Amino acid sequence: MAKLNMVQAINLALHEKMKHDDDVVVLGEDVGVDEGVFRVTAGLLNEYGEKRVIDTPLAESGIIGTSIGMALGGMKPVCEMQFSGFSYLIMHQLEGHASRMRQRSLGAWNVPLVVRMPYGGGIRAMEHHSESREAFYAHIPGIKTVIPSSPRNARALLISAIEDPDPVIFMEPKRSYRAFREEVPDEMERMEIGKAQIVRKGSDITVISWGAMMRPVIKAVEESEKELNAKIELIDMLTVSPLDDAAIVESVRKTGRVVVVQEAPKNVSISSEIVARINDKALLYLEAPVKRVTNYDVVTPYFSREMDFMPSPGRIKRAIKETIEF
Amino acid sequence: MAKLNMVQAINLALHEKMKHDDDVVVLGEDVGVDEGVFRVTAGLLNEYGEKRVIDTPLAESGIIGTSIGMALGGMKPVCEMQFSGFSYLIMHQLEGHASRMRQRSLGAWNVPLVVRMPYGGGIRAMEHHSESREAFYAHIPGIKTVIPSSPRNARALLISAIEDPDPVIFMEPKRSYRAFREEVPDEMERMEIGKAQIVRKGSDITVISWGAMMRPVIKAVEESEKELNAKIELIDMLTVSPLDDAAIVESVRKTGRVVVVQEAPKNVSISSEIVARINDKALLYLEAPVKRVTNYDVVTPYFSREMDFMPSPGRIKRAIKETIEF
Amino acid sequence: MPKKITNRFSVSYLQILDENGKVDKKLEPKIPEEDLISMYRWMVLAREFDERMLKLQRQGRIGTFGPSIGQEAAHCVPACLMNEKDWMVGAFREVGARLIRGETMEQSLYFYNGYEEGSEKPKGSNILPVSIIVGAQTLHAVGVGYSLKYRNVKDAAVVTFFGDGATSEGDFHEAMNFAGVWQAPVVFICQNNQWAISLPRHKQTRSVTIAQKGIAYDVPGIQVDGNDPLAMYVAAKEALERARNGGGPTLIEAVTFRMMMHTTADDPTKYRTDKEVEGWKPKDPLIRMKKYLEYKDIWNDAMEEEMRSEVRKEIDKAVKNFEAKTGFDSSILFDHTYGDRHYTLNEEKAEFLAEQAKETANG
Amino acid sequence: MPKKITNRFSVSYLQILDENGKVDKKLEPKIPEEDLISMYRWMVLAREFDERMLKLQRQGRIGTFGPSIGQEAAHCVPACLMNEKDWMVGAFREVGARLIRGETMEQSLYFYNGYEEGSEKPKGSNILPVSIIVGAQTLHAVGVGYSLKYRNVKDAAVVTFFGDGATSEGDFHEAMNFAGVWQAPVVFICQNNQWAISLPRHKQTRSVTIAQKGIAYDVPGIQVDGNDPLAMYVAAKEALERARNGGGPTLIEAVTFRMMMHTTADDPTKYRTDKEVEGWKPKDPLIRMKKYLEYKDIWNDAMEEEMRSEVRKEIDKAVKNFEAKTGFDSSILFDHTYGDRHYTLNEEKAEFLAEQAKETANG
Ligand SMILES: Cc1ncc(C[n+]2csc(CCOP(=O)(O)OP(=O)(O)O)c2C)c(N)n1
Ligand SMILES: Cc1ncc(C[n+]2csc(CCOP(=O)(O)OP(=O)(O)O)c2C)c(N)n1
Ligand SMILES: [Mg+2]
Ligand SMILES: [Mg+2]
Repeated sequence: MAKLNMVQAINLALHEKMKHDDDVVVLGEDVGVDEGVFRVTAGLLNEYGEKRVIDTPLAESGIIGTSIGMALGGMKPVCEMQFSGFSYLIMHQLEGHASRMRQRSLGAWNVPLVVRMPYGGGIRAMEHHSESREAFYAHIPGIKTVIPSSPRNARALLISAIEDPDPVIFMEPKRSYRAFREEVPDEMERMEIGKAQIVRKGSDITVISWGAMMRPVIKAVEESEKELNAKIELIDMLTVSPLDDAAIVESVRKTGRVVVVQEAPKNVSISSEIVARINDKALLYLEAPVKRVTNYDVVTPYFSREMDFMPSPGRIKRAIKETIEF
Repeated sequence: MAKLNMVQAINLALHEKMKHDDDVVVLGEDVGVDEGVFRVTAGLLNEYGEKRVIDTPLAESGIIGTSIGMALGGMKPVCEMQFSGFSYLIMHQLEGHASRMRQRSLGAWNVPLVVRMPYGGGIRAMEHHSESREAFYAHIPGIKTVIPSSPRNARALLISAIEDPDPVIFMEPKRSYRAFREEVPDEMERMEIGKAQIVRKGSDITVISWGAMMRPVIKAVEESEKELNAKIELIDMLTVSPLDDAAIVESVRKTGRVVVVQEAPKNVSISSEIVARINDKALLYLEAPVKRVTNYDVVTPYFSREMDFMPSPGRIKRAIKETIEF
Repeated sequence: MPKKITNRFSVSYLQILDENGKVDKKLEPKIPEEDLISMYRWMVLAREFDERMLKLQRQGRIGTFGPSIGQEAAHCVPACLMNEKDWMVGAFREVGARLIRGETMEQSLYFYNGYEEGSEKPKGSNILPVSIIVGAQTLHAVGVGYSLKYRNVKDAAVVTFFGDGATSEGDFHEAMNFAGVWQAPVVFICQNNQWAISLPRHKQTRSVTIAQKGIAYDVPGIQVDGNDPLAMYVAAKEALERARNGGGPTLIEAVTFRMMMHTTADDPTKYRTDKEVEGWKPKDPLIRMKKYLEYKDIWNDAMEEEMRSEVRKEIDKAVKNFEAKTGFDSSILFDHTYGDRHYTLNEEKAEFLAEQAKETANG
Repeated sequence: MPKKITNRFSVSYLQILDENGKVDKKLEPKIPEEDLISMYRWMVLAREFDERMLKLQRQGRIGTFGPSIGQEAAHCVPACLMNEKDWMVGAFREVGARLIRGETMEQSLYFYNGYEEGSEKPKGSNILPVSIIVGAQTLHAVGVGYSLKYRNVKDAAVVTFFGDGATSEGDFHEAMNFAGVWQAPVVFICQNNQWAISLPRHKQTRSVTIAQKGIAYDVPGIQVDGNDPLAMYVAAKEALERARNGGGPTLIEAVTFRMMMHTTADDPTKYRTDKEVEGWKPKDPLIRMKKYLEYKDIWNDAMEEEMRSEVRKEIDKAVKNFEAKTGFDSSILFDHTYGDRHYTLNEEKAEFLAEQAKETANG
């Protein structure tokens, strides 16, 4: 067991899979010599050479399009979008090919690739470096969208993503990259894609979140438990599509009260779908409206204003209190 | 007053705006000599010439990117994506520039453009010609997404869209292009963007839909009224973002029961947001879970299978019955 | 303004068999007789199959379809030169090449009738499904090419087809650039048929040739008479050999013409003249190939007749098989959205089946 | 294989003032003395401002910032040649050009400190905000160019800047192609600074020059010593005149070098050697310009000192103004999401203000 931060943990997963599977290659902008702008791909080029760790030309559609070809050719590309804010350049290849190849060919072809991308705000970065647009990917059938929240689950989920038979969008909360360390087991660990994790058991209210928001959420939950003398159930979605609504529904049936916290703007987002699933499957158990704590439906602000818009522990606590007291 | 089909009505709006405003230009693939693959741009080239009706090279990002430049240069481009299935190629320009220019410059710059695109299935077309992905656009702050359902509202909304100060995605239900005719007033008519229309008043249940689904929905509503002896309120959203939740909430407060019908897959869609807004603003009025009748979360099928997946009048009727009887 | 010229480039044009059937002896390739006849037969099959599909479409027995009539040399000849290890990454206007590489006519018919069964992988052959998003597939070709190199598959290349219109898309640019940098074993074949739906070639791009676009990436480019089977043979062979021998990518501009509508949904009289189309009729690749076979003295009318009737019988049989197949199940789509199944899709499938049952009961 | 060469192309290289300060008399442009001095002053200002921003960044007084040190001739000289009717559509590595075109240093500082106030439009000047999505802005430039032609704005051109890396993006390709087809009055200036973050130029693309990429679109391309202010002057002037006179677009490859890190978040020692950077020091455009002024006998050490101290004072003042401004309001963003307001945004703004109040009350 070593205490790793998320960058190290993701790096570990890449090393582990590359070591044991020659078909795994890493490609993207600055992933080789530079070891990634966040150093997530550190040591890979050195260890596995230029053929397996490819510094590509600056072209996102090129990266995903050739990755699709590699996957069809029997390889397992793990490609990187340098920031999720540049991943909109690959939407046509994702919607049009990666997500469809299996179904359009009734299983004759498949595209097992992983697209890693740091996402989210809070690191005082320039425009386009702080979005949280998982909703785009979640709306595409045939694609899985995974968002880890800690070093340990990031490593385990990435291992599973690389082994997954389908295209997986792997969104890395860059704000959490170096924010904290966690024990990560020595042996290779996997976590099932499409499964949420109950991080904390409780009976008074369910708080649901994922990715970078888990940190402020945990703080808010811990403080709220004390301040409100409440037992809070906390769910970390980990995969936002396909959505583990069973975990949500089971919890809601118990607590009857829900707060969903997300970094993305509210309109047509994962939080919308979570509310809709609760409506579909557990409406009668609700004792209060599901409360959504999200970004606002404005353009992602430049960095000096961004924290004003980001759900804060204070705002989350107020939402918890309001929902418990409803 | 003339009885027009939707193609003619949209064409009329284009003629009207081009006639009165030199800044309005039309560009896209095959919009000129060919008059659009659906003839929506009929007569424009003849009337307004090559400089205002531009057959562009085959490049969607090129079309939207240059349209953004034209808009910044003081023009009002109305550009066309030949099919919405190819509009994913423009996501980075929409998310990254069209939607942001105003806010990033605190109003110093703006991008008044319209992107017209035929969307949706039901016309036995090839792959990528039958998607309904309005959710993508609705999730982008700074962009408005309009979906007319009839000749008259298509014409009036397009006039408003062209006059709008912001980028408007104008999704045309191609299945309804020539499906029926409607009286369209002679004088130029406008409809407010961001406003839903109560198509039919009722008190027992609210049915919400938009675009191509309005036709099967109307059929289902009419038959259900008779069969169930119910008064059904029918809302045509017309704009899916920003969403007119006031119209929804007012209706739900009255009826307590809701069916949402959409052509798109269910996951993270407009229907999710509608359920979430009802949760946010009218949960306590609900007497039954909101019922979503949508496509399934599979890849859009090839055309011989598509109608099996599309919400049918029968399925909508069953949803209405179930929700009334809940 | 005087400046120092530092780099010079050129583009060549290749024609061997002109439209009068005259052969350039210096350039004439040595092709075994049976290969010549086989190439011709495939071109004829492609033509006859296209014509049949047009009929089927008019009768409402299949859906929208984009014929490749007039372009047979441009795609069938390179396909004939491919071997089992090669990959074909096509667009949508080279059914003939698909058949040559192992797809069945039945499959094409399923495809054009809107069934996923038409995009299954033909056994023992590496043909990716039809790719409709213009230009997108060229990137897949480069990725496959990388995988061939990476996995050390010897003597293998990727052939990707696309149109003149496709060269305007960003994906084409990125594919050419990646192929150049990676020296990927990819043969880029542009079927420059002069039109992208209604847009004529000269409005697609200002460059006088498509071939010169290779210069931007240091990818060798050549302009070929795409209706000349011999020129296509020589150019494709050289490009395939270059790719297979580690020499990297090639761009072939096959100058040809779309003799028919863009698709059956299109009305070309809106944007081009009969005269233009008529002008291309004498350049027909089938006529030219037949002339060459006659010139080589290995063909006659009787052989032609026999072959045509054989080909038609094959097509008849395929159409029969196609129409005999019924009972396409829609619910199987739920089984192929993902490689593993998530319970939410299981729930949706159950709902789907229940709804279908009710629909049938009520209908 | 013998084929007929049908098209020939070439690329030229332009250098007038070499790194030793030697002038090619035949090519030397006639530039008024005050213009020369003004150009030099702008380049010095750009350099000094970059250096100050680097300091501010290290002190945490602004955010991430990408210096353009070493590239001043490549972007300042063309900017000096632009007039009020011209548009500048930049990327993110030409602050000097922005200042020349009318942006204030204060604005740049707001921008790099993460305030939208830095992207407002400078009065009377057409500079689009910084564009970070690599390559995307080149398309805007073509659209603006179209609008100039369309609205019959005489004697106006668009200058768009981008890097060597940007030439790999599909958007660059589509922009060049549209510009070619439309003959749009756009000057494409590629600041080829040899690196795209850690990717060296030769891995970005296999073509030996960027200039030759123009051949793909029939857009005249020229490779220029981008550290030579005279060559940049001549090339930019010719291109601007071509654009303004209806002659269409030009691609200028300005060969230069990024002397510093990609941005302050980058560590270039990971991927390139000091030796490479040292090798470019003697080619510095400021040194070269100064040598030229001295050779022209219109410059001396006293003037240099005075100018430097003036420039620094201007920068001091701007930094002071920048730091004096406080009270940036966040809620105004709700007012600029759309040109008109929708009630849902009004509701959100109210919620935002309420939450902010509570946050302050509790904090
Ligand atoms: C990205 C994209 N945009 C638009 C279309 C619609 N479309 C289908 S084929 C076509 C023209 C293609 O022209 P070309 O590449 O020359 O191929 P050809 O049809 O002539 O074989 C267009 C515009 C598409 N399929 N994909
Ligand atoms: C579409 C896109 N992809 C990736 C990035 C991240 N990024 C910012 S600058 C840069 C390198 C740009 O290189 P070049 O075009 O040569 O310009 P330079 O930085 O050298 O001035 C990259 C990869 C981006 N901003 N936009
Ligand atoms: Mg074509
Ligand atoms: Mg560079």
